[in-house]
Amino acid sequence: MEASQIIFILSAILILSSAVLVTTSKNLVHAALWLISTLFGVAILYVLLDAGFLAVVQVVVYIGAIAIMFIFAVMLTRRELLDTSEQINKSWPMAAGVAALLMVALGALLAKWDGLFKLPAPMAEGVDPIQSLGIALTSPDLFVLPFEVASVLLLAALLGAVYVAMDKK
Amino acid sequence: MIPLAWYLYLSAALFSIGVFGVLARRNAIAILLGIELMLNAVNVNLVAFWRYGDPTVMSGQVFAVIVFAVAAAEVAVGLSLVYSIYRRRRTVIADELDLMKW
Amino acid sequence: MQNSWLYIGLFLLVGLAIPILPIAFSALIAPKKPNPIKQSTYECGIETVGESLVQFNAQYYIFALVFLIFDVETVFLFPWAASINALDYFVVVEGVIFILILIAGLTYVWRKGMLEWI
Amino acid sequence: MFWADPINTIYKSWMTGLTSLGLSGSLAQVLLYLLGIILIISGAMVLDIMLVWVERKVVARFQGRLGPNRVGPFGLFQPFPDIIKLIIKEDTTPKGADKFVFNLAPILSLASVIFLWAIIPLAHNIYGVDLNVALLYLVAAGALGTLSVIMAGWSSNNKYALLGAFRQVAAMISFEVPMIVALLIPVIFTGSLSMNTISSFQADNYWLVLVSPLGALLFLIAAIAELGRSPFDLNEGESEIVSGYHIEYSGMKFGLFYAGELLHAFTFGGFVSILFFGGWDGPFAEQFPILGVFYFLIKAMIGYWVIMWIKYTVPRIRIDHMLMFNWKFLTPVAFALLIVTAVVHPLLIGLNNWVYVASMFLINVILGWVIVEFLRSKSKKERAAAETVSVSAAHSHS
Amino acid sequence: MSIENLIWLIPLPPLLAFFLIILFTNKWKGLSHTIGVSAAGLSFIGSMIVFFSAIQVEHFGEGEHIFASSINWLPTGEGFFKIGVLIDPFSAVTLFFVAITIFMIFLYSVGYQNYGQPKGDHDHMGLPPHGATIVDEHGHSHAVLSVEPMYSRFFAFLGLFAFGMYTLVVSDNLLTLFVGWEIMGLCSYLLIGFWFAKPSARDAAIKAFLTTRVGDVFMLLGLAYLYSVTGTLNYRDIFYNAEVMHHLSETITPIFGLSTAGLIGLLLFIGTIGKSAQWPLHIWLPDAMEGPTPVSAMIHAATMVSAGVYMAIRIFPLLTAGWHGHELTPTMTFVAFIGTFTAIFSATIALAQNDIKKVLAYSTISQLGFMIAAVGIGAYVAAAFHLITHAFFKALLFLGSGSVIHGMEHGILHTGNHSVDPQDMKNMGGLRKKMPITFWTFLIGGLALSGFPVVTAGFWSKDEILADAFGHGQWVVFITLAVAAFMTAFYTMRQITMTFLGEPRTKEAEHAHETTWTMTTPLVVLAFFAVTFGWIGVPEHFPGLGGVLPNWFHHFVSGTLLEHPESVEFSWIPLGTSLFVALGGLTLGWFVYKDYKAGQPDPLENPFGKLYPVLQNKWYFDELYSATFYRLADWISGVFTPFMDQVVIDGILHFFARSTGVIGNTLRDKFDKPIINELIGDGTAALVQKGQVLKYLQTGRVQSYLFGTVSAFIVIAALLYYFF
Repeated sequence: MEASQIIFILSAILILSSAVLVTTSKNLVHAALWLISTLFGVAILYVLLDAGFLAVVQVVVYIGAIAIMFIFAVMLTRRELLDTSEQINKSWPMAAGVAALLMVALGALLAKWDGLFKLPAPMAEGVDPIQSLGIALTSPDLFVLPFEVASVLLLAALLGAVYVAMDKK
Repeated sequence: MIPLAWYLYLSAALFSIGVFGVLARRNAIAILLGIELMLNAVNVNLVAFWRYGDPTVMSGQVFAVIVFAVAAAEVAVGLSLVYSIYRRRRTVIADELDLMKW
Repeated sequence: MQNSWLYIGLFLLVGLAIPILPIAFSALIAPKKPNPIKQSTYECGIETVGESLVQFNAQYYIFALVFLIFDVETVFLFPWAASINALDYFVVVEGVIFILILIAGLTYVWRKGMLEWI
Repeated sequence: MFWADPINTIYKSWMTGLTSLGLSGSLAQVLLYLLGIILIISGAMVLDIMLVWVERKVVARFQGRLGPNRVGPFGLFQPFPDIIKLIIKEDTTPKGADKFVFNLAPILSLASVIFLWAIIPLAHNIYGVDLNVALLYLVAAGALGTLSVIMAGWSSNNKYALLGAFRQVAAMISFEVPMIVALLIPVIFTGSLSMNTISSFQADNYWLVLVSPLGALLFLIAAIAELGRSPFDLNEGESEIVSGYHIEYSGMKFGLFYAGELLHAFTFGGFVSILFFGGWDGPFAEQFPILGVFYFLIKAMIGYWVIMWIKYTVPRIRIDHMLMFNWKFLTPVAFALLIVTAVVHPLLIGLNNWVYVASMFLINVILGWVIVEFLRSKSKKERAAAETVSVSAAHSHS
Repeated sequence: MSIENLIWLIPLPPLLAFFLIILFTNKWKGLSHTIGVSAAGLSFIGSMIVFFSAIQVEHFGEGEHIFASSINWLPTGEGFFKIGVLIDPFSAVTLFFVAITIFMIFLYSVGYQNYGQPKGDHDHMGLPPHGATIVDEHGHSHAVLSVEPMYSRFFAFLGLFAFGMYTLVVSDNLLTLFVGWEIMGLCSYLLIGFWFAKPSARDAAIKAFLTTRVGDVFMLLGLAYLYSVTGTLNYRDIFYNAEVMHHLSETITPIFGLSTAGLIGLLLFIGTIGKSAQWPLHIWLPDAMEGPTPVSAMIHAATMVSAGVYMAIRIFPLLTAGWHGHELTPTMTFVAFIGTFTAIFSATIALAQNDIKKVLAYSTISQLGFMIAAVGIGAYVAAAFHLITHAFFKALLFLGSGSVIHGMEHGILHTGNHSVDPQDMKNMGGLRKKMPITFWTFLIGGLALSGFPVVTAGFWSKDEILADAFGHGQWVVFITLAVAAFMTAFYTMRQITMTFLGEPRTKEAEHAHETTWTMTTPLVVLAFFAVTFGWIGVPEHFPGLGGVLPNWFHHFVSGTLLEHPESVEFSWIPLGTSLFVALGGLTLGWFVYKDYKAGQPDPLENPFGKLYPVLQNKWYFDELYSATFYRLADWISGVFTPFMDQVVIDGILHFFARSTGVIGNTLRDKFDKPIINELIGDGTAALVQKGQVLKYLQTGRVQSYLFGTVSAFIVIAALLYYFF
């Protein structure tokens, strides 16, 4: 049992428990806050995976923007959704069953894979990961097309979302 | 050294929890929260495979970044839809949004 | 690399712990004599009227929307900016195109008058 | 020897000492890290306490008063009674408040500022950590600050608090966009997101304020808005929403918000100096890092003083004006500057340093001039339109 | 600039023109057509440079003697999917005629859409211009043609269309070919429905789109299959790679015992059937005449339908895999049958049409049938030859007919009698004096179409097809095509006679007059090629001429593939036949129709008797389809969709809700019996009504659907777990 494993287990506990709370807590703002802690745990995982950039980006994008969006949306749409009202389906046992089955299915499928327990190769020294990511994003025979398409996607999302959210009577 | 399996099983669990959230929640926004969980599970997978595969090939990280963009777009559009539905129908309970039924 | 992140982790823990100290301290020594008036939520002179969690102006939401998109854009722009010096000029053009596309989005929102305060 | 690299020498000696005591290397490392962290944070805290005095003194001077002058020389010890008062004050929690979130908010608010000190390079070899994504870390910490605001506003179950929180959050996230774009500009010049690389780059070559004065200005403005200080302090517009999101807070919790705001302001002054004014750079800073720390604190204090100057000079502006100012002026300008920099910098970088700096400076000046001219003509038109309207109105009256 | 880079650039100008016009210059008609025409001109010049530098190369097409370059495009699991450009002999000649026709059509459109005329009095978007009234200095008001309201948009669409065609021609793999193919499908939809306010145009557009879709789906299947088998879609990687071809032609698929190559070729060929309107998917082409005439010329003669044949010739090695020159493979038999049958079938229909454009439409289908048949019997050079000559004279004929219609519209505006249909040949006659240029060029085109001996291009190409059919001993194909050719000559002469010869049958026809230079110039140019292009393909052993002119075309194009087809030895029988059918058909047509007067019934009605209305109604194919397929579609959507949604998806739900019993009953009662009844034949209504009952199982809630999805995934995972 070494340090990284301990950290992994702690963050895993954080992630899963707060994820459960996300899906079950009656108060939606609490759910959003629990989502934040889940995402923070995921950021820790990224750090363990030597993807520091993604870890910070996770915090910036999810906690800084998406979670705020969620809280705003909850505020916008809370009229009869006071926390007294029921938040879970009547058919939630079915849902739980399906989710559990899904977990089992995924686990079983994974268990059949032989590359399951391989260990990471050491990271290459002396390369700035951010620069190499930038190169990957911008070099023509790698991912420049997704790079540009992403901007178009964001544009479309911006236009669509703003248009839908705001109807000028 | 953490074996790859840990990450995969963790993300599987996270994904299942997200699925549960999507299936069991009544509030549309809460459903979107569940979708966020699922997206994060996917991202963990991507980054884990990047790290345990060939870290010099940045594909995994690029995919993860793209997933960030997709998640942002999904949240933006999804929440806006929820909001406009709310403005018209005065509800965000998914069970009551069944105009598409027969 | 990992070491610096370990440092950050420790820093976060301590940084969260330090502000707790004075609160705990004051919680120990500060007097506690609650009464309903003290605990009523502040209102300009009179009792709180109506539900305090008001529905707020959708305009805030629109700004959050625009911000979200531009925030994600920076995720792409930082690696780009970091690798400008390392690569040839073509990369600059790509990035500029990327930015211009999103500026177009901003212009659209602007022209549609959705940045106006309502 | 020691003065050339104090931290490392201490670190090494203590490391050897601890390991000789039989601790495992990693554990000793963790211990030393903790020691350093506590050192940095407590230093920041002491600084924070001093800042209370500075703030009060400076505002008094701006307003032609004396300010604190009783407790200790020049009222230097004034902060301590303040703190004691805050501590022994009863802090009330309004009924209907969401206890956990309500208590978490002020902690997070101060912590989000303290976090920033992990990445500040006090000198070229005196720093918490040299993170290769430091700039994004800065933004992330800001995100936590935003979160604390909205938590405070939501949890205290109060109209005014909620309104104030929304205004503050809207302002913070809006101004985050130009701030991030301004952050991108040092990245373009130095090709790195690490604070240390950026400041040592400036020490070796030139201060970035010379090659991108507009960037520095943008960053300063965005930072002020991010801090929620006047003219952007509409979170606590007494006239409208009493005291904004920390209306329901009292005692030490309010104190944390207050301390967080002061430290935040000072820290951002520090970041302005690091990103654009060379950070610890100064004569003999390389040889004697302590001097570097001194220079850095001086520059940060100057930055902080500028922020205060603006705060106590400019009146508050309305929320809609503020957001319009951001989305319709600051953000477009920031992106224009980013594009210009990205397009021009690679072309000129080959030239000799002086020519390069001069031309970059010139380009910035030209860009700024164009913007100002554009604004002037635009406002002229608007004024003319308004006048014609008023004139016609007058005619219709007569 | 190297030729390869030039090839990359060829498709671009029309695309740029499209965006420019759509985005910016939409307001200014003149600017728009300047951009459009100059873009087409640029592509034309580029294509010409490529073509002529191609024919300079020795042994062009063999081995490395081609122009090709490619770039990485899609990152796939291993390596990249490359796309690129390729010019081999066949694509070179295709590029040649495509460039000329497209350029000519752009030029023609300027005149056809009445540029320079005043704005219509009551024109509005989506309708053909109705004409305007202008008042001259004497105060007389004249009715004149009015300019098309959506003039700029028209050129934008044409530009996009040209982009699609060029992409298709220069691309070096089947995927980008498919991309261009689909772009053209879209453009044909847009252009057929250009006058979208006419319901007929709308329906025609949708019909064309859907009908071609049917073929495209199969084609996509074929592409996917080919990619999964070979791992590439590049022509040269597949067709020039002996062992790949061998592997493809040896492996046997379960379907009809076809070889893999045969099956893939068949699937792709169905795409051709859709695109070049072969039976049974021919129904969209005649209706597509609703579009403006340049569109008809462009889509249904020069480029789009040619694309189908182009692809058929491209995949020739697949179609003919395992063929050793003797008896045809099943795939080839199918292809040959489709082609031959279409040729004769649509020729018969064309006999009885009175709409000048409809006749040409059916003749197009029939000529395409010739080409397909030629491919089917393994004579791809002949097919390519006929493809090109046909493109020239058919474009010529369409543009000519458009000019005729224009002239008639002049007359209609003059008399003001709008009830007269300007496209009905019954209303024409005697136009040769009014519109001489149109007449002579149209005559040349007609003669070429009917294969007038020796002079015209049509003769040589058609003769080569017949000769090949004869030479390969395909008697059925030979005779059928001969009969079809006879009919072709007949109805061509009928058309010419009814339109131009004799006396004007209406007042409108008297007042028709010649059109502007922008319309006549293309006619002349195309007429030139319609005559001369045949002379580059004269068979060696042709008596007299054979030695004089080398059979350049055969030599050049036969370099396209690995094994060079031998030109069949000369025989008098096919030559005599083609002479006879051409001349006989022409003379007969002239004798039958030379004194056809207004109002009297068509001379064919009596001899044909009951058959005539059948022909006139196109063998009732539209009615047949609407009776079968559309009803079927209704039936399916009415029954199976509710079944899928309500029983399957929610069935799983209720399965989880332990209500399997209910679903079991519903399945047995409400599904099994009705389906069986349905198979027996009756009870559609009963089934629909039962579906009405069933549908209340559908919740319409998104979560229940996700439920179904996840459950399905779990089932699949379980299957994977147990079986792999």
